[in-house]
Amino acid sequence: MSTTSIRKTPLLEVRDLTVTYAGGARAVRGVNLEVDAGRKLGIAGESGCGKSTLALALLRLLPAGTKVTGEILLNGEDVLAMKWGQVRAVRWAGASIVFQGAMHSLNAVHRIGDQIAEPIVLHRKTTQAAARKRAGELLEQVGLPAARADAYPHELSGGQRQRVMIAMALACDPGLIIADEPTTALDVMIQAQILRLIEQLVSEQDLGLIMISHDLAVLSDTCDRLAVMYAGRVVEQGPAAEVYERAHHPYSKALSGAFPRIGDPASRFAPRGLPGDPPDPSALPAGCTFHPRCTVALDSCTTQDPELRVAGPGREAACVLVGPDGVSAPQGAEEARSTS
Amino acid sequence: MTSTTTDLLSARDLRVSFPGRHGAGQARAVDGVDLDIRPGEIVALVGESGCGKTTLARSLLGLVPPTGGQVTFDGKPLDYGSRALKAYRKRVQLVLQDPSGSLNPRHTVYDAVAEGLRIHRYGGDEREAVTNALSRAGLRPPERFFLRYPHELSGGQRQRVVIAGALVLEPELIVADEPVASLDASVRGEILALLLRLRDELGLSALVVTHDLGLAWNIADRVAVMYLGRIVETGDVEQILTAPQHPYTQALLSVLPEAEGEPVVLTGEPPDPSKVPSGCRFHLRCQVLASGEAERAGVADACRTKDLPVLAGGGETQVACHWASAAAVARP
Amino acid sequence: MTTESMPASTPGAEVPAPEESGPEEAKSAGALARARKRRSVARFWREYRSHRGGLWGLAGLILIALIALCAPVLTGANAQSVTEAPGGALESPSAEFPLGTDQFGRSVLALLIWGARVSLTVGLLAAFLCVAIGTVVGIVAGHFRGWYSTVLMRVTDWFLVMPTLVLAIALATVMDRSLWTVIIAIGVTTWPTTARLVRAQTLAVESRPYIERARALGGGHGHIMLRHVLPNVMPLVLAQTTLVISSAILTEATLAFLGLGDPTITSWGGMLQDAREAGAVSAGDWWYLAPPGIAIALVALAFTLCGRAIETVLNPKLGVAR
Amino acid sequence: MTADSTPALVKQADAEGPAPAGSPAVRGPRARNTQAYLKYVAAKIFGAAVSLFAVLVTSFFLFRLIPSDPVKQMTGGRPVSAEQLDSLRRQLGLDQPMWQQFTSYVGDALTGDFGTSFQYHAPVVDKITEALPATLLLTGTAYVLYSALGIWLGTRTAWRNGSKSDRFNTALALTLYSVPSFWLGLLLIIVFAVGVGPIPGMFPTGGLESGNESGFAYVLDVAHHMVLPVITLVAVGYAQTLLVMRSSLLDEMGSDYLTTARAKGLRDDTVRRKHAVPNAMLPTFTLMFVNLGHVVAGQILVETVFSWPGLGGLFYQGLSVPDLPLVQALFFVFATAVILANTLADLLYPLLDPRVGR
Amino acid sequence: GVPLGAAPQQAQAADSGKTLTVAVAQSIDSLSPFLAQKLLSTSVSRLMYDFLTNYDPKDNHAVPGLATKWEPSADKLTWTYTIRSNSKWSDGEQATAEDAAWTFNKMMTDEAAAQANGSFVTNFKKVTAPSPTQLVIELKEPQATMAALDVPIVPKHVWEKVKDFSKFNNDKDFPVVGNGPFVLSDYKVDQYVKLKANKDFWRGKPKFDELVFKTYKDQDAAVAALRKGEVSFVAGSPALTPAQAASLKGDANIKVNEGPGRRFFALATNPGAQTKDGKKFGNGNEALLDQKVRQALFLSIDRKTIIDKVFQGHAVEGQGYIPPRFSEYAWQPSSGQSLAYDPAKAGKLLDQAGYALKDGKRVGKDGKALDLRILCHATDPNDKAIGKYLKEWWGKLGVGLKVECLDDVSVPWYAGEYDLAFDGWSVNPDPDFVLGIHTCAALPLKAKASAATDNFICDKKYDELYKKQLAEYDTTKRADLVGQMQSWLYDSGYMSVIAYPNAVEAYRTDQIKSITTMPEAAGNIYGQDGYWSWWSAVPADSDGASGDSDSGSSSTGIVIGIVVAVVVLAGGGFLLSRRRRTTADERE
Ligand SMILES: Nc1ncnc2c1ncn2[C@@H]1O[C@H](COP(=O)(O)OP(=O)(O)OP(=O)(O)O)[C@@H](O)[C@H]1O
Ligand SMILES: Nc1ncnc2c1ncn2[C@@H]1O[C@H](COP(=O)(O)OP(=O)(O)OP(=O)(O)O)[C@@H](O)[C@H]1O
Ligand SMILES: [Mg+2]
Ligand SMILES: [Mg+2]
Repeated sequence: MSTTSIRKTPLLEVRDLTVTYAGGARAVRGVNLEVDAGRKLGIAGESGCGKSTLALALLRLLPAGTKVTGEILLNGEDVLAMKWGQVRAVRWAGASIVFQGAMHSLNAVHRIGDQIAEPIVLHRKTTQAAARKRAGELLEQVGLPAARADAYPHELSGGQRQRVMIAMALACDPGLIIADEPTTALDVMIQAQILRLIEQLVSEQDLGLIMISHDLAVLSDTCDRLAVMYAGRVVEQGPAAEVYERAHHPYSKALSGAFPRIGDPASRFAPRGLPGDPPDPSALPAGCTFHPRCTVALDSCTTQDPELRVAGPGREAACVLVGPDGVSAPQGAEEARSTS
Repeated sequence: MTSTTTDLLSARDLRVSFPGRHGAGQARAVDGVDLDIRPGEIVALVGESGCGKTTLARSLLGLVPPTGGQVTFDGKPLDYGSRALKAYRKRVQLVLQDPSGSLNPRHTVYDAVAEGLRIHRYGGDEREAVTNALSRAGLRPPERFFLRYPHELSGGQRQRVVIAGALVLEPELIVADEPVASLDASVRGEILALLLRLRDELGLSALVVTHDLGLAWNIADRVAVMYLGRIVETGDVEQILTAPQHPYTQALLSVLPEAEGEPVVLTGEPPDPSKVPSGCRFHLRCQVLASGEAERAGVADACRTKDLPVLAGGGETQVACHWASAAAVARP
Repeated sequence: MTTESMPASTPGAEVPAPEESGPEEAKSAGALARARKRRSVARFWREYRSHRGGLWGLAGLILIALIALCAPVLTGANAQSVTEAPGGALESPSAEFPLGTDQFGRSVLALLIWGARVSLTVGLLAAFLCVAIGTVVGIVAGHFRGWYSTVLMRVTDWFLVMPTLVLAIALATVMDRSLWTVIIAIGVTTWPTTARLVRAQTLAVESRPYIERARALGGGHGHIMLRHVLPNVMPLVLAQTTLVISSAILTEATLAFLGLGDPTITSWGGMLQDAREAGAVSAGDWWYLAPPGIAIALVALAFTLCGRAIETVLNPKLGVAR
Repeated sequence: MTADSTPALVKQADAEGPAPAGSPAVRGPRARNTQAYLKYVAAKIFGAAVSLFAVLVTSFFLFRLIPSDPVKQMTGGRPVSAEQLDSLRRQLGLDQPMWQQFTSYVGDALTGDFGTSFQYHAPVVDKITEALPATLLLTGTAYVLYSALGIWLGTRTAWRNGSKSDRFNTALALTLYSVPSFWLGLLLIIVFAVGVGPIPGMFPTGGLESGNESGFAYVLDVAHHMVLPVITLVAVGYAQTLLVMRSSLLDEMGSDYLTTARAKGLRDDTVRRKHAVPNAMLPTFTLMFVNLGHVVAGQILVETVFSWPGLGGLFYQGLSVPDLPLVQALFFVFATAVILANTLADLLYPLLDPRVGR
Repeated sequence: GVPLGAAPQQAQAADSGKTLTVAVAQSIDSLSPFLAQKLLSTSVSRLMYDFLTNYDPKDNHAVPGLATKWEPSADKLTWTYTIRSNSKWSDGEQATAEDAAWTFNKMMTDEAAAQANGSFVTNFKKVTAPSPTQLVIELKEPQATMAALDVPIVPKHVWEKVKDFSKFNNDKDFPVVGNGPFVLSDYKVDQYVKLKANKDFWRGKPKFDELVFKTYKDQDAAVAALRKGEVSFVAGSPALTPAQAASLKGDANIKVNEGPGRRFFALATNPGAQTKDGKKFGNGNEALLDQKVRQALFLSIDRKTIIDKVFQGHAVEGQGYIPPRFSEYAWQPSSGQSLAYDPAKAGKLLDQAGYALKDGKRVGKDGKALDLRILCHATDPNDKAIGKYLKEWWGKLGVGLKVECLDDVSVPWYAGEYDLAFDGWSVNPDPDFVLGIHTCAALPLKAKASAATDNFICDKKYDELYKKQLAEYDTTKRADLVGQMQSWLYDSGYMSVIAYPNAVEAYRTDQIKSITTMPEAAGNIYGQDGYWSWWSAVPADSDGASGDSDSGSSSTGIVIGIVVAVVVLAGGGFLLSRRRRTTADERE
């Protein structure tokens, strides 16, 4: 893989991806994403907005009966159009996943060394011994002694297990790593360790990274770009820090406001949140899916579902109140109507 | 401290240890804690995973018998007889981390809220009490929720139900063990706001257990930082979170995403309560000691060998650290 | 681990929209709760209905139960009389005796119908006994820590290591021949399985935070066992009951076949034993030999199907495709 | 993790891993930590020894409860005088007070002497060792076959949950499971041993051998005699394994680690074989060990129907007298087998599933 | 079933000669004649060892066995037996009076050796063998049964070495030394007993070379084995069922043999359990102490229906105590005496006895309804079946009946805790034992202790008769006395013999050409008093036999097995390969 080719085609390009579960839940609705090698994309959003679904769809790991449309171009090839044999070849070697909840993502009855070695043997066609040796190296790379390869998952702490997952994800030198909430349920200190590790590995190996989290603060700290999802849609996208600091979409705003900044007197004794309940993906509200919870919703929002629109340099947001200059449109309802 | 009468709940040198597993020594989960909570005060207890926060909270409620020390409520030492405990638990309520788990999937919201009333054989109008508690917890109109099952509610709603269940008995103190850890960031704020409002409206005291320093900043008056079974730093939230003195607190704050400066990532796993190191219990991971700064301050030896006293439970800012004490002495 | 969610949320199924409002609000809490119960039963039924096996099982059971209840009407009260037997010995099927006659000249069909009563009674009562003991022991052993729990579990283990049939045979031999003996022998030998299951489930339930919450609310042992553990083990117990019924029916047949049943009563196992004693096997009198066996198998199958369907409905995890 | 003797289809919940996080039940056992394992072994073995002793005591008293007079039963129908009965009773030791009988029974049993059979006049141990091979041969063979068949079909049906073959196999297994074994045995005898219509009677009607073969012909002869009883046992028995395997595999089906395995690019059958099945095996193993324990108890019914000279028949025979030393010892042996199988299972679990054990 | 055409069994066993295989239901308890109690075991003893006397197959009178002659002394207390000199043990030694004397002495002195046959020697004072051909038995009291000593005589030189008779089962060293018509050659527990013909048997060599008793615990399996030719003979246990007999009758090569049985099937009432010294115990219903009540009950039993329905004709209506098979002693009630089926009369008798009919129930003077219990053997289908009839008949009479079936009825029985019981004994050619069980001497010493008594009957007149018959060495006179005793029993109403079940058994005529029954005219084959049947059985011409040989069937089975295995493997392989292909195409 030459560097020039990477420049031309992005590592991963998702076009108009839609996922409908067998039950009729439209978990992902027309998502477009792009990740270049060496770049880090963060996907944020509340629980149930379709983040994991999106991640699984990338490697066609969704359960049978799920309808997936659109295009997923991994190194220019459409994963959705591949034969199963090709898909299997792409899995882990092309892109690997660090799953949410490492406890359950590791097989409890196999030693972690074997679990790391497994994809190496499969994709690199090495001997078992060589694969095990490599597994040991990978463990060291994520800061675990190689001797721990003999351990079973339950013998490790949560942070260690997550490291094992990361080591495993690196096993076949994939171009892209998808980390689905790699630090949820971890302690602050461990979380910091893991994030630092991921960052370091990604920058060392020039990998593409998609990091999924509901913690906007963490994502803005770690990633280059940030996509905020709501009800299966990307509602705002842009450079990470900007989106976090100055969100345009009311949802992103509420989300970023929910993270208190210590030392900021404004948030002292003033926790902020987002009233209302997340929508049910199998019965989405008409119009803008966020309008029932939106404090600045207009009448038109109940009927009209806005597309992503340019909202400043490198930024997009899906809200009628967002203007192309990147500034939020005026808050007043009359004015908003007049502009639209 | 000076006047114990003003304290609603206080712990003195509280110790809880569990029998060690696999031949390991005793796990000293709580290893000498003094903590006072005054009426109407919200105290945050923060610390890393496994440092004994939950155990402390549970022992305050008499759910685990302490192996040492004493819990005093309203001036009287806690009686562990089953009747006295029952009476105690009418006045002190527990809210757990996981609202989905805290609700019996087979009980309706009404049943869940009324449970406390039924246990304590509430004499008044049960329905009215439940209605009140629900609407106070922000579930309005309450009747709409009466017969829902937990799985029909969102996470935030569930936590509100749990809180309503605690409120219905009109307690004086709520012990909340990571009340928002399992909730989405967006919902989190709502629940915290609710706690604040209850404090304002009802004068409720609360002990909030968390590993999220932002939460403490959001709602607490006072914070206690716990490490390996001990409180290592305690005091006013503004003071502790903006000017931490204990290296451990400093490290915790430094790894927050929005923190300025280089994060101090402590290496290694959470410490093991069955192997409490001698000297300062933090010294093995202490960045100050590691960087040689403690050496320069001339306390390195003390850090390694000299035990630190148990911090008093009162309101003043205190820190259990040889280096910080030395610095404080040097500074004035 | 089973059954955490009685009112199972069904992805895809119609949202359990709590449309209670308006008139319902006016009703008393009790009425509301009843309405709610009714609705969850309805939901249970809706899901149960989607299990074809369970429906077949249920239909079969209802049919058999009806037949058993109506035995006197269907066959006349004298169907079991030997002195008034209408036919000759071991007649093959005819219009008058659709399943032929036994060695006394009684209609096999009529006996089969009467036998259903005994088999169902034994199955139900033995299962009830088994499940009642098992549930109590299981919950108590799971709830309490300390020596009594240990002792209880030791006793349970002790019963468990007894080969069930051997113990049942021994018990049936020890006691005198009656239906109760059979019921007790089955009940007493099969409860430990239930106890173990219930205990495991109790332990799982007890580790849930809501138990901690109930304790923090001041709930005592009784409150926790009755209000929290019991409702949560009930689905498991229900499923287990149906399964125990089917194995109790088989065990009853087995004991009767070994000549340990109550010979003065017509049961299916007893009929098989009678058929064998009468030499029906050698004589090739299939109409005498086959129906009781098929009846036993069908009832056992019906209960098993129902039990599995209930189990699946109550434990949605079992039902989901990957 | 102990036995479960009734054919409960509900899978043994306690074979599952420990309770969810946060509870005191969570433990991070180091099964490979030899010392901890040895401790675990010692505890299990001690537990087994206690159970064994309890069984020994029970075996004595249980059968004394039988309202029956062994001496009278033994001589039933023959001309015997009262003196003769007394003399017999004296010789059998039945005239001693109960506690004396009990202490000598326990004392002897601890030295491996279970006394002399009343009706066979031979040491009970000899009688049991005579009949044991036949039982082991029959039920052991059936055990291996139905376990293998059950696991195989259970895996298949669960993996293709809801498919036609799943529905068919499950329905068939459940149907056979509901059939009384003795009845099925009788039918098989009628159809395949006696012969019906065009079906010739191609298998022997019962017994273990024809009695006039030797060498390889003997082996074939025995195998020939085993066909029908083994088919009966397998048909009735495999459903249980199938259902347990099926439901525990279904439980595993949605698990994240399977998604991980698939994400690694493993083939579907590799995922099943290497990842899903080993995780789902534990409940099945429990059942298999329970069944293993019951192999020794034989199958009283099938042994009766097929005139198989095994322990089950011996027990049933002994019970009718009651031949106290014989039934006591047999009961003890049956229960011991279960205890041993369970203990073995307990000792193996930590090796099979690293999560188990303490 | 259509037996697969295959080589006949005999041909296959050509080198070892003709084999007669008998399907039996029992297992062997012991092969030591000192321990063996079960019918099969004693039958085998009969074949292995000669007894002093034997019974004539025609009419059961005593005929020479090991003894050629036997004579009592004038005082009736000394019997002298002349032992034949042409009987040899199978190891070549001569069988002598010394062997017999040793056998009896052993039983008299060693408790362990008296387990099985001790009752025969209780009245012996001394047994000696003055010469190899002379055996002298001195008695304590006269005993008429001296020509019916059913005791196997064992070779002293072999048995002398046995240390503990209570544990020696005689089943380790084959062939076992004996002098009967057959020599025990092999034994496998619960499977078979094999005997070889004794070429030197004094009465002549049996026609079959080998005799095998094969265990079939299930009678239907045995019948199936007969059908297939796996066995030549099926002994019912106790009889083939009517249905089995009927179905076997249709088979061309099978003969169903039916002969009068040696059992009687009776009802006994509890006459008030008591000890030898007259202490009453138990809880038998007082009403049954009234002869009228007892007779009323018996009058309302329709024996004919029982014979027709329960036994389906395979039994003879019961009358006297001794079955008609033993013609010497059998007795019949006179027409005036007979209690034939007469429910009307029964009702009248009950009325007379003070049990009036009220709402369909007989109520006594004390106002209590007449409800009775009957003890039934759970293992005996006839008990259970007849119980059903009794319940209904007596129900019509107004008497309630509860049928209590137990595996072992002896405990309540000996405790006297029953009202009625199903009773039945197998009768020997010499009736002494079955008569003795109704004497006062047979009553228990202590309450509830087991004893020889059948059902606590104790009557002076009967006892006198019993003593007389035992001392009466003249057969006809003795028979008369025995008849009187039976008459008394009949009138007492303590017992009612309902039926004499026939022995129903079957054999393959293509394997057994002829076989002696006992009684010779229409008798039974299995369990005879003697070795006549097996000794006399003549093999059918081997060509004519069409039995399905074992080797034939096993090779058929093997072929079929291989075919099945191949099909299964091929099918499995096909499925497997198909599955692989399909999974490859499916999502993963
Ligand atoms: N297998 C499935 N069948 C049907 N619906 C599903 C399935 N898996 C997920 N969903 C639904 O799809 C929606 C998106 O789920 P997804 O797991 O992608 O959310 P998420 O953003 O990852 O949430 P979280 O932060 O909780 O992990 C949810 O509403 C969920 O209920
Ligand atoms: N029942 C128990 N038996 C033995 N050890 C226990 C028990 N409960 C807790 N511990 C141990 O005590 C220590 C403190 O546990 P605790 O649950 O109080 O920590 P925590 O601060 O609440 O951690 P987290 O943030 O993960 O909830 C841990 O090391 C834990 O392993
Ligand atoms: Mg997710
Ligand atoms: Mg905690």
